[in-house]
Amino acid sequence: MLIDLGWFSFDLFQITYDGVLLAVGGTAILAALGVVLCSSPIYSALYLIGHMICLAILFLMYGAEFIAAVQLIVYAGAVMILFLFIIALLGGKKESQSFDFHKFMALSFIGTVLAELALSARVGPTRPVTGIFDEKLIADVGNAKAIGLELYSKHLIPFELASCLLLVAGVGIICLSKFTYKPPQRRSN
Amino acid sequence: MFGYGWLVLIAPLLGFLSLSCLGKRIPRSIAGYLGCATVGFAFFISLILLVHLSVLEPEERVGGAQALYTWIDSGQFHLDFAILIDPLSVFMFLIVTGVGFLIHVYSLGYMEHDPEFKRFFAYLNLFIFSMCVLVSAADFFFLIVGWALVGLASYLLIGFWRDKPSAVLAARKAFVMNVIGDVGMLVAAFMIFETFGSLSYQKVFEMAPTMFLANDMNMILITLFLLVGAFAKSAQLPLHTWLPDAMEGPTPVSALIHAATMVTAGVYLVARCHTLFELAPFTMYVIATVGIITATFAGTIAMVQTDIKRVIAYSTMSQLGYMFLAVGLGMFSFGMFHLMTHAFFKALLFLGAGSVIHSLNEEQDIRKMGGLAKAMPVTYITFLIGSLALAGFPLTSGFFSKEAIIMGAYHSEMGNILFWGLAVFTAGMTAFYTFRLFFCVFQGDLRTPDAHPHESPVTMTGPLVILGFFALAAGVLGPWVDSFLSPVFGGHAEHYQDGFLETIAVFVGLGGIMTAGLLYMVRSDKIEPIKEALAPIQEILFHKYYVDEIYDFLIVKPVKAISVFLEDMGEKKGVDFAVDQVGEQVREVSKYVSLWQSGRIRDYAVNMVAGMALVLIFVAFL
Amino acid sequence: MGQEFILLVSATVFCIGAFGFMVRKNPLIMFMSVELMLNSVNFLLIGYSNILKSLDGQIFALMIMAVAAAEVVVGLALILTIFRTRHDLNVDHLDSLKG
Amino acid sequence: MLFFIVFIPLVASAALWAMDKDSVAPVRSIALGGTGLCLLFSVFLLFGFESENNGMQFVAGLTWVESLNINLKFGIDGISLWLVILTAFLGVIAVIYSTSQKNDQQREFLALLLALETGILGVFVSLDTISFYVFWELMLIPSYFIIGLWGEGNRIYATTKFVLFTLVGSLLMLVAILALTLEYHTATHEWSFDIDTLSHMHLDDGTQLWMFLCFFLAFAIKVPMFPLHSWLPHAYKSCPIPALILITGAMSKAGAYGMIRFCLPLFPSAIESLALLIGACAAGGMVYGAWIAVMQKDLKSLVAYSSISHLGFIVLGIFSYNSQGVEGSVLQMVNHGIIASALFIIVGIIESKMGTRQLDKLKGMGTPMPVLYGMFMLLALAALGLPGLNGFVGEFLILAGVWTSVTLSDMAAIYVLMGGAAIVFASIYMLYMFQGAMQEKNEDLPKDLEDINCAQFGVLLPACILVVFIGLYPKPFVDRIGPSVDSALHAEKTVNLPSAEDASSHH
Repeated sequence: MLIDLGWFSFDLFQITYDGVLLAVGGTAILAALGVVLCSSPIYSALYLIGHMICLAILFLMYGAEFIAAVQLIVYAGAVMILFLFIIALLGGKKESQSFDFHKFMALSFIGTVLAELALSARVGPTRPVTGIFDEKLIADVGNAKAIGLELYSKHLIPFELASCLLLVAGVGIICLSKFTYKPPQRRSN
Repeated sequence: MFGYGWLVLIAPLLGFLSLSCLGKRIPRSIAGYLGCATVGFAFFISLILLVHLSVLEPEERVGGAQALYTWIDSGQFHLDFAILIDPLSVFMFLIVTGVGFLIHVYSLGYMEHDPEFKRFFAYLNLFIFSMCVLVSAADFFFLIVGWALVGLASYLLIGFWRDKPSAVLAARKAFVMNVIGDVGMLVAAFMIFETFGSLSYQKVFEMAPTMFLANDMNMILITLFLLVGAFAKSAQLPLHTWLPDAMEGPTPVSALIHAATMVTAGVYLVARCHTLFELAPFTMYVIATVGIITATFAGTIAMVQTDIKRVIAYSTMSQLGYMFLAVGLGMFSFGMFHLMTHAFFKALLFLGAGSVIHSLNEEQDIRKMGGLAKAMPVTYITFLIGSLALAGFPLTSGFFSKEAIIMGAYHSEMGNILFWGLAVFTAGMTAFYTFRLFFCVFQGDLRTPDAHPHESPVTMTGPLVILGFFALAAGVLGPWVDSFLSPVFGGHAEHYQDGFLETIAVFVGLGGIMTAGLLYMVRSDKIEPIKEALAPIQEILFHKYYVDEIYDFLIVKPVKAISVFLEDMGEKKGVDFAVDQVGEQVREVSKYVSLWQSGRIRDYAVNMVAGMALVLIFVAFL
Repeated sequence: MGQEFILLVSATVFCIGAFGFMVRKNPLIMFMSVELMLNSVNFLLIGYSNILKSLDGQIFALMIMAVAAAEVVVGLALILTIFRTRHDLNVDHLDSLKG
Repeated sequence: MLFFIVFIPLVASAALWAMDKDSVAPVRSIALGGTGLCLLFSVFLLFGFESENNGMQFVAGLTWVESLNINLKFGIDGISLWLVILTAFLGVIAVIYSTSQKNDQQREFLALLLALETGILGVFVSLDTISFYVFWELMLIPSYFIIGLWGEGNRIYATTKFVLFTLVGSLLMLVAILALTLEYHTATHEWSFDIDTLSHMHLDDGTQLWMFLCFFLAFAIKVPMFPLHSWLPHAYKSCPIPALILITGAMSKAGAYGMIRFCLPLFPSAIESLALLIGACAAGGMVYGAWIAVMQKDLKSLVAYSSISHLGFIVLGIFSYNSQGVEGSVLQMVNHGIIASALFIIVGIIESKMGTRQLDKLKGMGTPMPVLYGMFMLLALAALGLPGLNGFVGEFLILAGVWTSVTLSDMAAIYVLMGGAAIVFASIYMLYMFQGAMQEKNEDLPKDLEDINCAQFGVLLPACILVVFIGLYPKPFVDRIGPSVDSALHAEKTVNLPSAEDASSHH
């Protein structure tokens, strides 16, 4: 919906889209900050859930409905619930914060990295990887089915490996929690 | 020409090998005779060589080098194992094997009761072999081989009674001193090889006069280094201290090695290399000076020693000094002549002393002897002959040889009044200490009552008699020696006649004998004050001018101290420490570096991010 | 609002996550920081899959999620075990690998 | 042939590992058979060897890495011939001697000993730098375990020091080996690790200098040369005697052999510029080792320090850079291998009989043991360089070489005099050792002290015979060494690096 004001014309739909994008992105960043800066883990966890929801919205806006759903179900749902359980189990103690040299170092390095990453935003569009993004197909069958088709044909082996990984992880946690751990003797010096 | 010459070498070698390697299989009774027989055979061959040489024209007598096999062939360095048969080597052969044979026979009696009888003869044979190698070598290399081998034999025989710590010590001292000499010779050999490109006598002696003028630096250095060897072997100052200690060995050994043969090798060397030495008058002068100083030095010490063998040992040093004086003054044949007569009378004296010691059950202190004349008539008479010869009593062999040298000390080209004066003075001293010894041992009363002196068996007295004969009569051989050796030395040595000086010398000698008689035969109270007045001097002389102590302080102790120091500072605190420190420091540094590995995950994360930042910088900007 | 937005948001979130991982001592929050970083990458993948018209990005994101889930599960189990043995949740005290 | 010689001990070693742990007799016979066969083959070499031929003989090759032209190439010339025979000979001696001793883990010990022998033999016959390097390292591993497991005293320290020290050197050598081949590749665009090919390459002075230093450091540490000898006294003191026979007799020669094989033909100009310095170190080492040995009370460390002194002679001879000096060095390597290992055996015998090897506790063993007395004397005399025995031949040639050397000419006289001082010191410490142990009277000797038995006699006898034989008739030895030394000294430089014009035309 193109709105032409003579001296200034814009696509209203596009601008709304961008505005939402900006708002959600900003929220995600703020939530991320909240995760890191909150002294109590329970707040962090809540901020993280918020962050994930924001991301899910962004995913939606970039046309990845399936991933967005997965993000909500797996991450914001299952994983974060796990986190909350653990926090409940261990008790969400606040940790004392102090500004020390270590943090200064961390901050400066992060600053450097961020600056450099930001610099990389100036690069032009990269060469596309040769993917098949058949918009017609997606339109026909929907995002989830398209991913499914991709996943079970082209990426079958990684997919199976990922499931193996999950299985191993499952076995691993059972081992960890089932058998008690005896700390080894510390070295004498 | 002398294709059978090697028999002289091989006989004693076979004796040595069979006695040492088949030790147990050879019965004791045969061992001694075997040892004697090999040397006797060698002497026989030497006699044949002598006759062979005598029938040749004088010009043909020299240069008979006989290559036996090629020893080494390395680059331009080619060496044959060759033996040289010429008048000089045959002359030495005769002395070595002749006196050696007599002493072997003597040892049959002397060592009769020793449990290691066979080992003794094995070593003696080894010595004869080595000495023959030395004198028959046709080049400097085998000269050095023989030189070191006689040193070895001397070492073995000095330390023959290996249970005695003093003998072990003396043997080691002798060997080390000799090795110093060997090294000097070695250096000389290198210089000769570098200068002449060959080590063979023949080539070197032919080339030397054409290549160098007199007193060329090269020649002086070569001869001086040769001299180190000669002085070490012949116990000249300052390398003399081993010889008196070498008397720890059995007496026949002292007679054979440390009087008659080995110690004269230095003189032989100078005579053999006379071509080189004549090109270096400076060195000749050094030889003469050291010779006469040693002669005087040793003579003074000999006057006060109380050990019968040590007196004779210092006398040997003194007589060697005379020989060096002679060859140093260019009178090579006189030197060789004195070498010969000295071999006779000194071997005689030593064997006589051995006979005395043998009969007194290993007693060597002359203050405890006396009055042996009756108990041991043969020894007595032969010892008297030996003493007279040593003292230079007119018409004995020692008179002729010594007189010629003393005359030359004044009259020869380099001779001067100082040499002559010291030589005559030493002759007087020689007469004095010889007869002091003689009177103490044989005259007067027996001073150890419980001893039962007896005459030695015939195996011991026989050689004494034979040597006594030669000590008395060998003087007449003087002109023969001179003419026999003249092809080697390229001319006759001039015999100077000077009645006045001769008379003085004779009277000085007689005076020495008289003084000894006065002091030791006539016991009068008048002598006591003189003795007391001279006590400090006697003290110094008795301690041999404290040379041993000085050497101990200046050389032995520092060497040991530096060795300990090097091990401590050089090894433990130096090299080891440096190397260990490398390890230590690495460990030390790693202690600090390992602090980086704090064990905390967050620190690792920081490091990781820092690395990431660096990589990104690299990617973005470079 | 093209790829600059995607890159900036994802870079920022990633850095925040990394920062959190570096400075926090509570292992739970550190894990959350890790999740942040993973999510930022996911976002990047999704965004570019849109721009480049390729489904691969989404597939990747899916994989990452699977891995992240496994990692979280194991990680939390580890935290639990550590807590059970040490009764202490400060990762700074876990320095037995100190050199 | 050479493949057999080198790998028979290794095969025997592997066979030993496969043996039953407790079976003593088969273990011994396998070890003895392996080394004996090896010695037999190496003696056959002697008959097939053409003494006039200065090139490599019995060359045999096996491709290893084809793309880089790395071969397992074996061959011997006059220099390595004697060292191979010496090593095989010492291998037999070491095995005989170790079987005559009690040892709980004889199987493992012998297996390592055999592996060590393979390493040493491989070094001596390798004609390819890479295989040389591999065998060079192969020497290290068994000796590390031998000293560390069967050693005495501070053995861990000793073995660690030994291995780290030698490793530093050999890694530098590896760098130089690779750089050398790269130079060759730059010049000819071909790969070659063949020593013979590489030694015909012309190198500029700077390159020669640093490569020489890398190689030289490796060899100097292995020899070892003063002041890099710090590992030796510790390692020798700790090392069990049978292994010491191989280590001192053969392995330390590998360093000197390397100098002749690599440094001489490859880096003539570097030698010319550094010979004086190296000569100073070597000559200093001669005097230093000898001087320290004078006051040593422990027989083993006495022989160890005397080894430092003798090895100084060898290095000095090599860097005199003329045929006498180098031939003397090669001969002296053989001599020292025989003498030092025999002396160590004697020290071992003394220790086993008296329970100590401290000189101040030993005395008067000669009387009950005449045979040992005689042999000990002969070997001590050979060690102190008595003319007529083998030690002297080598020392004489070396010093003659030094005296006439061009590279050392400025200091030659001083070095020779230092050599003379070392000989004098040698006579002092050898006599201290011999007389201290064997002479004088000792009331406290064990009553049942017997002379050496047949096995010990058999071990020492060949050494004694060789000592005398080489001393009296060194010609057959020197004749075979000579041509090879000459060709090592005068390597023709036919392969040139691209000169400036070639380089510019490439651009």
